Amino acid sequence: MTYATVIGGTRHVFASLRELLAKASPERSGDQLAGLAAEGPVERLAARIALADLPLRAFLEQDVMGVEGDEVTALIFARHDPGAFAPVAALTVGEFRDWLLSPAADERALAALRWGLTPEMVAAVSKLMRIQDLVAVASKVKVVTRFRNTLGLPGRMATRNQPNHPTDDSRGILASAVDGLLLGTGDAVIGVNPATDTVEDYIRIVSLLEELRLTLDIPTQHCCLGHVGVALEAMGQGAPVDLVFQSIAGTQQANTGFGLDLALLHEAREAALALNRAPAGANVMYFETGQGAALSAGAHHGMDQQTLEARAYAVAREFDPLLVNSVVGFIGPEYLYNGRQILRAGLEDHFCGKLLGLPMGVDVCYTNHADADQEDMDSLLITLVAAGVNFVITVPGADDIMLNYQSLSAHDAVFVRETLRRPPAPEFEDWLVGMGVMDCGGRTSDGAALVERLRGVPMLAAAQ
Amino acid sequence: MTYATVIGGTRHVFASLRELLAKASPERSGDQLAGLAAEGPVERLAARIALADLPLRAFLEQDVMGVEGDEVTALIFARHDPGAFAPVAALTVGEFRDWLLSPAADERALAALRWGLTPEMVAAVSKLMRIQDLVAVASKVKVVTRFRNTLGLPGRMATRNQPNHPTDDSRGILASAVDGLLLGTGDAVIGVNPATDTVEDYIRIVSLLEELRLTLDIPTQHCCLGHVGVALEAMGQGAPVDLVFQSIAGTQQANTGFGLDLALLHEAREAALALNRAPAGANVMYFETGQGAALSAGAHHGMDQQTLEARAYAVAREFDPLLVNSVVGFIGPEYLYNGRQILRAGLEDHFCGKLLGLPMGVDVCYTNHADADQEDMDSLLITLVAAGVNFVITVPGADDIMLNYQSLSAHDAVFVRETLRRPPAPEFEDWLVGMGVMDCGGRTSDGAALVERLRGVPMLAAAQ
Amino acid sequence: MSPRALSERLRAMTEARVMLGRAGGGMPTRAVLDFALDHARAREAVWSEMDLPALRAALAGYPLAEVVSAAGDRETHVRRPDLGRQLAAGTRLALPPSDLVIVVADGLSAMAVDAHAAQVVHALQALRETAAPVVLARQARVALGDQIAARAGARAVVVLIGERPGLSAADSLGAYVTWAPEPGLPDSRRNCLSNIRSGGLDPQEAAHRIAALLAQMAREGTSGVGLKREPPLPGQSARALPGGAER
Amino acid sequence: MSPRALSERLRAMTEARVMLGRAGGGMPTRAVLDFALDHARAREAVWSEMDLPALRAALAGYPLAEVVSAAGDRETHVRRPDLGRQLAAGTRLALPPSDLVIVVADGLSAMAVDAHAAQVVHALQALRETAAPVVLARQARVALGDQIAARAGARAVVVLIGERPGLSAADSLGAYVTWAPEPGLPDSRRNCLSNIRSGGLDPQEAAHRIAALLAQMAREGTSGVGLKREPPLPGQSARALPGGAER
Ligand code: B12
Ligand code: B12
Repeated sequence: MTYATVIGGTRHVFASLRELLAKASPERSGDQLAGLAAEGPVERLAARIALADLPLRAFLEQDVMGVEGDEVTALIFARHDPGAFAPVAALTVGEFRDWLLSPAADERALAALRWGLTPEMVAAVSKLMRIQDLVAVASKVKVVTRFRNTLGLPGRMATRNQPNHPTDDSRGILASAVDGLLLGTGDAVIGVNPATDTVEDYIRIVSLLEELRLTLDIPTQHCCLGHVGVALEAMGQGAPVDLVFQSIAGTQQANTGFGLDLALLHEAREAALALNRAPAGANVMYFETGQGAALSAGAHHGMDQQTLEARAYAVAREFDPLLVNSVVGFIGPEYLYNGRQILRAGLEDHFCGKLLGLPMGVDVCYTNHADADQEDMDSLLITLVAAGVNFVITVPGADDIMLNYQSLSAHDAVFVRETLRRPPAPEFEDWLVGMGVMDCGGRTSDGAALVERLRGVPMLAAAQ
Repeated sequence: MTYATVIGGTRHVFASLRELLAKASPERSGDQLAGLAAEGPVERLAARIALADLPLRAFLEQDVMGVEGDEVTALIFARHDPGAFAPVAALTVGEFRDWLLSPAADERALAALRWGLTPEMVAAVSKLMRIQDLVAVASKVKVVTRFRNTLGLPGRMATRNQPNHPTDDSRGILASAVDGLLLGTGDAVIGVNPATDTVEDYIRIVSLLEELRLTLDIPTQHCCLGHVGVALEAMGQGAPVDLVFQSIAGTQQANTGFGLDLALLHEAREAALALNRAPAGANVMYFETGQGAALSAGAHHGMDQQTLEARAYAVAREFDPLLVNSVVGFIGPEYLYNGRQILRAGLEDHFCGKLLGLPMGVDVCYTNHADADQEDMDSLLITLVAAGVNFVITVPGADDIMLNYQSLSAHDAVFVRETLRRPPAPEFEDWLVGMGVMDCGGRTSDGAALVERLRGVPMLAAAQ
Repeated sequence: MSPRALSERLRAMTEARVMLGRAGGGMPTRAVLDFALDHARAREAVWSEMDLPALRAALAGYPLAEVVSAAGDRETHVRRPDLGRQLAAGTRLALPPSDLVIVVADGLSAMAVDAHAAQVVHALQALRETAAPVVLARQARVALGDQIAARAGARAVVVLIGERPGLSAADSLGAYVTWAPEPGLPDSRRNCLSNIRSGGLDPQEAAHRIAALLAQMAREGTSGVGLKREPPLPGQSARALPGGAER
Repeated sequence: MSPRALSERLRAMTEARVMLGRAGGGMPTRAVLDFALDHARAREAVWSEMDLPALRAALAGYPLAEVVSAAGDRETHVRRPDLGRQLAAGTRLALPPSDLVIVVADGLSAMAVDAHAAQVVHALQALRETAAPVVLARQARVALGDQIAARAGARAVVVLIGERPGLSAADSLGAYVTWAPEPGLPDSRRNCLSNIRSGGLDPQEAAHRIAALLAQMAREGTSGVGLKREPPLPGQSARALPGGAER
């Protein structure tokens, strides 16, 4: 089936839904790299006009990707709930945008719609939305998850404390984690990306974080972001694993490249639940995604990177995660060229994830080969907070000395608390107040009680 | 006196304070056009490092512009209050930034500091600030002004309803004004830029707006943005003038180009106050400014456009205005090249104006020859709201059909009310609720009562 | 008045984008797409180049020359108005002696020039006894006319230039008229007629007003803010600066 | 523990930017300026070009060739990794026959190559009986090594490439080792040693590990995820994919 729009006498034809989605995407280096992008503003607009007139149900009648036997596609179709879809079943994509912005689409209606939507529908409508629309609609969606604290409550924002170290040195990790705690970050998770990849290191890292948590009595969870396979082995050996992490992508082939399939993720989730470390019904998975991951692995099957990203969310929601975040600016300028592209993509990812029912966070970040800087991150952070982002990532001084990129600093989280007035998770907030890190007015303080408690951390005490 | 920094073995020298300020400015097409910009990121950084170490009082010891007899410079020095300056007198520019971000710089301290600061100090410190800092500090400043309603109260945002028409047609102006009212805009002012320049047209326009205000009983003020000289003549003829408008710039020569001097502005203010149209102590002036105005008139005297902009604020605050706004993206890409430059400049302007004690608004806008679009305006609007902007400008559908540029639409104001939760001025809010334009929850409604009341407007009724 | 009747009424009263409706707090999809299309067109207008063969053909009846400013290309032109006011180095210009030179300049919208310039030139020439030479100028700003006229030794210059394109009208032509032009003149020494386009000032009418302005300038020996305000031209005050509308 | 003592202790424990202090809710001016300077440097590293004369001189003792990728220039290289993996059209490459080719590639930091590549090459050649040819490759990605090695008919390729620069270390070199290289290989067929720099993996030590990897590859006849995990090299697991750390 083809799609067409006539603009100023020129007929623009799109050979497939896949092509239509790609050409309706905002200018983006990754889609250009893949040879999928619109030729210019007019062709892009033609695609958007055609897309606006497309019935939403077209995405149920056709498999957009069109790859036989892809398990992600199969999952999407299997999980689609026609009853939930009913309220919007008669709409075109353009009308769906209008509906999303209308008061009819309130918190309750959007929650009820989740399993009626496919990732392709959500990606499609996002392409018709301005930054403002992405903010307005996402801010109406509430996704609350729980482990040792409650994440995603309206008017709050959590942070991942990311104490990475180039050689996974225990003392180095500890120092960065404490730096973040003193500035009040870590309610989403204290999570380390390991540089090394052994089970021993994995166990050492989670044990270290567990000890820190217990010593300081922090109402939060921790995570070593090793491969799910390593996590399984570690759990088998009795390691104190709070959350199982995995990077995921939107096609089976890309996931194979990551060394995983859905069955493996199910297995890991069962194993984590069986540890009984969290209250019943808690969420135990943590996923990361990012536009460009599938293309980077040559597994994009001619789809634009944003639609693929939304498909990754369909994978994520199958596992009831505590946390999901896009690492938006991490991979590099070949996928998102500059601050402007990163900003837009970050808000799209957040919007798509939220509509699909995920507890979305964003790694507000960029690399040194991208045309971006702290100013762009400030804008992205402020707009994401307006959109109601569940959490962001912070590293000491915004500089990740292991992964060679810049994320937010814990200082940025202070700005969010004090200027934008978004406190952290309530349990963690109480703890921060108790530790003197925050005063009752939400203002950051010297953390006197925490400094005192840190005596109890052997690696720090040892030094005296 | 010269200033220098050594970076990586290279010594960067700046011949004057003027040069230091220019080279410390963020990359900006206007400063490049003027031949004042830093050569690249490293020279820019060298200038910032030198600037950070500069004592604030250097700006009292030297006349940065160095033009003999400039009345704006004379005003700046005459109005400087050493007592107000005392709390920061010992600081360098870098330390001043730290102090501004600290809790010591609270609403009260910042209000007390106003007349202790010169525009050059404020411009200087802004060059060391990130977007986030500009937001954090500006949001701590409260500047409340009054005419028929109360503007600038914390947590609120007002709008100028700008119903321009290419031939100043009364019906055209009215239609656009009503469109804006139905979407809830106009508490800052209902203000028309006239295309024509006669006293007769001026009087016709203000009379038209006055009639609209009285018929609908709107708790707001109106304005025809003609030249101050025309306003004086019109007032002389008994025209119902609420606010006297004028475009102003930061050097005497540029103001001469605008056909004005300080004496003329004083005269106009006295005349407006004498009309006794507002409660005692009300603010009766409205000023517009914009980076590039002085350079465009060849009257920049080798200063960077942002410092000149701050100097225009020193002119403005002399007259206790109700409203001041930068028209940030209006003039064109030769001064602010793209969305990124416009965003940064808009936040700088707001920050500088607020610190100097002005009721700052921003015309969130761009032209079609600039590399910018609605997405950039969304980001600027959201960050400005976070910064606590007093008001923004709206035109029907974001398209000013007279001035050939895009400002915000009244829809954007609805977004600000509903998603960012910033209601308008309280008196106007009550009126909107009474007119059915807004419900008690702040949600926009059909304005049934207003539609009914519009029967009373002759030009509309005539049509039936 | 029903809301619908009101809506129609307001729409009939202006070309502004009134009564677009709304999708909750946002603009309806249709309005967003229309806006985006108009924006794409307006941007195209900025970056478009004059249709020289067509203009040459249309203006073949008059002494004709062509120049380019020192800006050279579009990107430079947009960023460097200073260069757009100077002739490219080495420009040679051979024009027959004349009291008036008409400059047709792309400015910020070559589209506007393509659409209306020839019509204004014809109408203006028709009001004259001898044909004035016409110069097609690319990457040109208003003040380039001063340089051209000075080289040609003309007593007056009319610059017909593409105004920056608006979202709703990308083909609006401006006319800037200067008496005794010479390089370095401030804009306060000129007079301006703007919005020459369909739906704006009619090209014929514009030509008449330009001719009237030229006649007045010849009488008073100056132009711009110095020009007497009496008698105001119908619908257009001759008093331009200062005291004009703002922006 | 006093806050000050804690601060010093934490700073001594890592090179990360811990305990910067704060200005209210923001970073102190000093930290902001330091960060900006490091960012400017890291960006320079990306856009820097290899110091060819110096590298030629340093590597003069080995058979030496130079190539450029199809990316041609830096801007293209950054945006088009696909082109950075292909040799420029018409590339001629004459190398003496050898089991191994060493490719010194700028990648995303020519600075890293200038700083450490020659040292690694010398150390690696010292561990061999015959000198392996060295190819200096500009605008190059890791996979360009496959094409080079295939042309040279080599059994293995070591690509020493500038890693994307971090804020704190812009001179970090990566070594990617591939057995039986041929165009089109996935990354899972390689092994990687990263962070070769002062403060990271020592160049001498890196050369030893590369040599050990090559020996193991020769024994097993493969590389990448297929390589046996036993015995893990000290401090660096040979098991790379899947099951590695994330990102
Ligand atoms: C941009 C603009 C400006 C800019 C010009 C600087 C710049 N960087 O471009 C700024 C904001 C500084 C400006 C100021 C004024 N402008 Co003006 N401006 C415009 C606008 C929106 C576009 C002009 C354009 O596209 N020019 C074409 C480009 C390619 O040529 P250019 O060489 O780059 O531009 C030059 C001229 O535009 C000239 N210019 C700009 N405005 C005016 C006004 C007059 C009377 C004259 C003689 C020249 C002039 O200045 C530019 C730099 O030399 C027009 C609206 C329109 N539809 O045209 C109004 C317009 C031309 N301006 C107008 C007015 C009244 C003014 C002011 C007198 C306002 C005031 N009271 O202070 C001042 C003074 C102008 C001066 N330079 O001396 C009126 C003219 C009415 C008339 N028929 O006389 C217009 C039509 C707007 C309106 N109200 O409808 N303006
Ligand atoms: C960018 C990056 C990636 C990107 C690569 C895509 C891209 N567009 O560049 C992404 C996010 C996809 C990625 C994925 C992985 N990466 Co990686 N990655 C990096 C990083 C940060 C920079 C690499 C670089 O600058 N290359 C130089 C440029 C110029 O060359 P290039 O040709 O453009 O890049 C190619 C290689 O970098 C290669 N690559 C990237 N990662 C890895 C990992 C291995 C083991 C191999 C063989 C190749 C490889 O993929 C790129 C495209 O072909 C390094 C950290 C560092 N300090 O180097 C880690 C790093 C190289 N990655 C690492 C790992 C473990 C992985 C994964 C195996 C994680 C996982 N479990 O899924 C995957 C799989 C990689 C694959 N392609 O098959 C480890 C390697 C540890 C080791 N010594 O074996 C490093 C050192 C990070 C760390 N944890 O410290 N990675």
